[in-house]
Amino acid sequence: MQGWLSILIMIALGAVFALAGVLLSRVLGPHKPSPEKLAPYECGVPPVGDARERQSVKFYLVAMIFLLFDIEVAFLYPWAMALRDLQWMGFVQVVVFVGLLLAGYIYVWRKGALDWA
Amino acid sequence: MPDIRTETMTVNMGPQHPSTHGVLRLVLELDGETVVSVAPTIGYLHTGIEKTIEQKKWQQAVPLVERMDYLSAQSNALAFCLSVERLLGLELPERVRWIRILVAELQRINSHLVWLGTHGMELGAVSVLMYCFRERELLLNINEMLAGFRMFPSYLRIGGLREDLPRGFHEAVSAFLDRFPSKLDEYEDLLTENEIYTERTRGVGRLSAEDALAYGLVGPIARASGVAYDVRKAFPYLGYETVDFAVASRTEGDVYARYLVRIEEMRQSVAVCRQVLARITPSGAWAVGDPRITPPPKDRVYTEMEALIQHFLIYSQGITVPAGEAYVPVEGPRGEQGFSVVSDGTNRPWRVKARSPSLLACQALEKMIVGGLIADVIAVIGSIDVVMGDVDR
Amino acid sequence: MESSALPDLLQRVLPEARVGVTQSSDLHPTVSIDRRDVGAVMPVLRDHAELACAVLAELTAVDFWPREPRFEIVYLLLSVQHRLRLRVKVPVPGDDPHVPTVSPVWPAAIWLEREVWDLFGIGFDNHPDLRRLLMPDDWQGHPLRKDYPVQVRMAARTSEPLQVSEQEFRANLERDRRARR
Amino acid sequence: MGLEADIPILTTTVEKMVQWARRSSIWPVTFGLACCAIEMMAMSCSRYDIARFGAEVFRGSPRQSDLMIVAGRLSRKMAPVLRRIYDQMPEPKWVISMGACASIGGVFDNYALVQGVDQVVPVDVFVPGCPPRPEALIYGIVQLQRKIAQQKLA
Repeated sequence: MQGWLSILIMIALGAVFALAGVLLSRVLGPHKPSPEKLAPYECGVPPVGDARERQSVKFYLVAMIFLLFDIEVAFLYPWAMALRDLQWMGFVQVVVFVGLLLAGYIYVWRKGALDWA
Repeated sequence: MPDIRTETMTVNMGPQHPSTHGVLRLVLELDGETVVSVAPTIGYLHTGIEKTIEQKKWQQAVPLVERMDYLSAQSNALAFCLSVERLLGLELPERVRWIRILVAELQRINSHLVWLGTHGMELGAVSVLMYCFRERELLLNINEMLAGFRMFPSYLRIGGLREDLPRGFHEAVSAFLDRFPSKLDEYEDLLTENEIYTERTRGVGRLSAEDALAYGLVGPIARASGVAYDVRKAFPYLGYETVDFAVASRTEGDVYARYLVRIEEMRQSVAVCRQVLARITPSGAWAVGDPRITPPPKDRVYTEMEALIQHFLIYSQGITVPAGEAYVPVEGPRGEQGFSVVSDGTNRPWRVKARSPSLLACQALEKMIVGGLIADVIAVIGSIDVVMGDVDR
Repeated sequence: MESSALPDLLQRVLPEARVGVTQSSDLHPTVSIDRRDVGAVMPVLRDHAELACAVLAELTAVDFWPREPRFEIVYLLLSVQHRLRLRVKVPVPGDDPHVPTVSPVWPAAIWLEREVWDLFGIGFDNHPDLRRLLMPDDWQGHPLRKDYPVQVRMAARTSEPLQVSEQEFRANLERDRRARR
Repeated sequence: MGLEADIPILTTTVEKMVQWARRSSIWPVTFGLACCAIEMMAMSCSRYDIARFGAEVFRGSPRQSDLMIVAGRLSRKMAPVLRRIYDQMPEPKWVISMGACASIGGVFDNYALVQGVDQVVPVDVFVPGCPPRPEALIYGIVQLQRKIAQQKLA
């Protein structure tokens, strides 16, 4: 239980720091909304249409691929911390894990999902 | 992937944008990341300078002309003075011509430094901006020595110069010329072999030689596409034929080629400045001897009556230029500059039209951008070195 | 190719056009032609082997207000191969100022002509996209004319519709693209 | 700012604290129009470093900035854009009109320029010069900081 206390304190500090910033600026800062101020900013000229237009599917695809490999890295962090106790068994497991994702990466690359044109 | 019907998105790269080099507005139509069509809109900095010049006297027009293309102020003033002197039929003393060549070449280096700084910063190399503006401050010190003002010294006047060279001018210029080539190598180390820079600029914004000529982009842009036309070689003025320098030109015509051409141009300008500086004597003739055009030196104005009358006449009635029209092309930092001057024989210009290389570059922007990615738009705008003061006048 | 040989070359090349060649103080031999011959003369100037004026360096207008013909369009041409510069002047009367366009010959002329239309009010027949270039679109009058006042005391327009309706914007974008095609 | 006799604590009012925070890190929006913009860039570079006064972060969008330096000549076509950018800046916001052209139309008294930016936006500090030297603009920003120091907490 003792290890968890420090993580709890860190989370609490993060939350306090973030909330303090938001609340202070809302309390102390002047708040004068006006239609022009709330209009979307488009380099100083009247904006056209709204931002909810249909996007090209390529954006969505790139986001998915990024998410995939980002989570893979997220798994490596705790593994790197506990490397000493996991001995060789842990190392082999991670090699298999990264190998699988490498295969996925090569597939995505050859399929041409990465290059934009 | 099957070709599904996608709808293009219209994005406004508007007048207030950190990397449009001023107030240029591009209405980009995008299909995902690729640019389908672009509609440039200009005029957001139209100052009506040509209309204001028609109300001023001839020598009052020099400061106005300098504020048109504010990055190449001295070469604007040079182009204007040459056109008016051609109408007046003046023959300049040799020393004045060397000083004018020196001042114009220093202004070219000055303008290329601002271009390199902002171009590098837009592609992510912010340190290039700091490096370039450090050298540019030395050039601005030289301008301050000449006429006490950093950006628009108005040192060139119709009929010669404002006054003789200040003391210490030779040391300051030669100190800069000795220091600058090594600094230029520093910039090249930062960018020329930089993997990110070459990746973003090689093969981007390609322009063929025919398009460069058809759109009238005679200057660094055309030289980067293979048209080795330089006004200093084709129609020499001020004695450029006696100065030997090479015309930098490439053939690829993309953003990287324009970068290399301008860097080489800076080196050639340093070579020209060295040769011309050696010919300038510390003191000597600084203007045409014609009393109707050149005001007498101040000490004579305070003591002699005739000098006072002459001074008063020049600054009240102004110079009368014989009727006619003239256009003397000059090689400015952005390409061929020149002022088509029409005079009706009075002391006020009838019509002054500035040839604006940046306006033609803006028009040809569409040819370089369409089909590329949106990130390349920033690189291309940086490479054509557009100054909105010159575009909108 | 010194400029004295120019007049007879032009006569030979453009027999029917009324061509008057005059000398000028700078290195531009000046050719003045009638506005009806612009469509015929310009392509020849660009394509003829000995002239090859591939670059339209400058296109501008001059307003000699009290004098008639009031306007004068000035084309400055440049031939890179032959190191030759040429000035072509086209007088235009003040009552119906319009001149055929040269944009098919030199694409550089598209914006230059739009600027002359915007500041002088000289129309260019079958120009692809004749709109105002520098002044705001709803501006009255042509500022660089001699009878236009220098200072126009007018309050600065500071408000714009909050949101241009999509159809409105797509409409003039469509018009803009159609004009360019 | 009272220093208690023996306890090493600084006491201050909330207002002084907030105004000190606001004036020490003013973020200008990049609104460079003409020649003054080049001098503004020179000011933010290494020789006349504006970072010493906390204002060297030039934000691209008005949403993240609280100072607008109108650097250059404001043409009639650009006036609505200036007004919109000013409106879209969050409170508290200030305006410095840099150069003679922005302040009173400068050398160009003709049809194309708005003769003075204060016809479009309320201006706090006018900086004379054409273009003003970078030191003059730094002096203008310091004057603005003095002005902020006395402002009440709206």
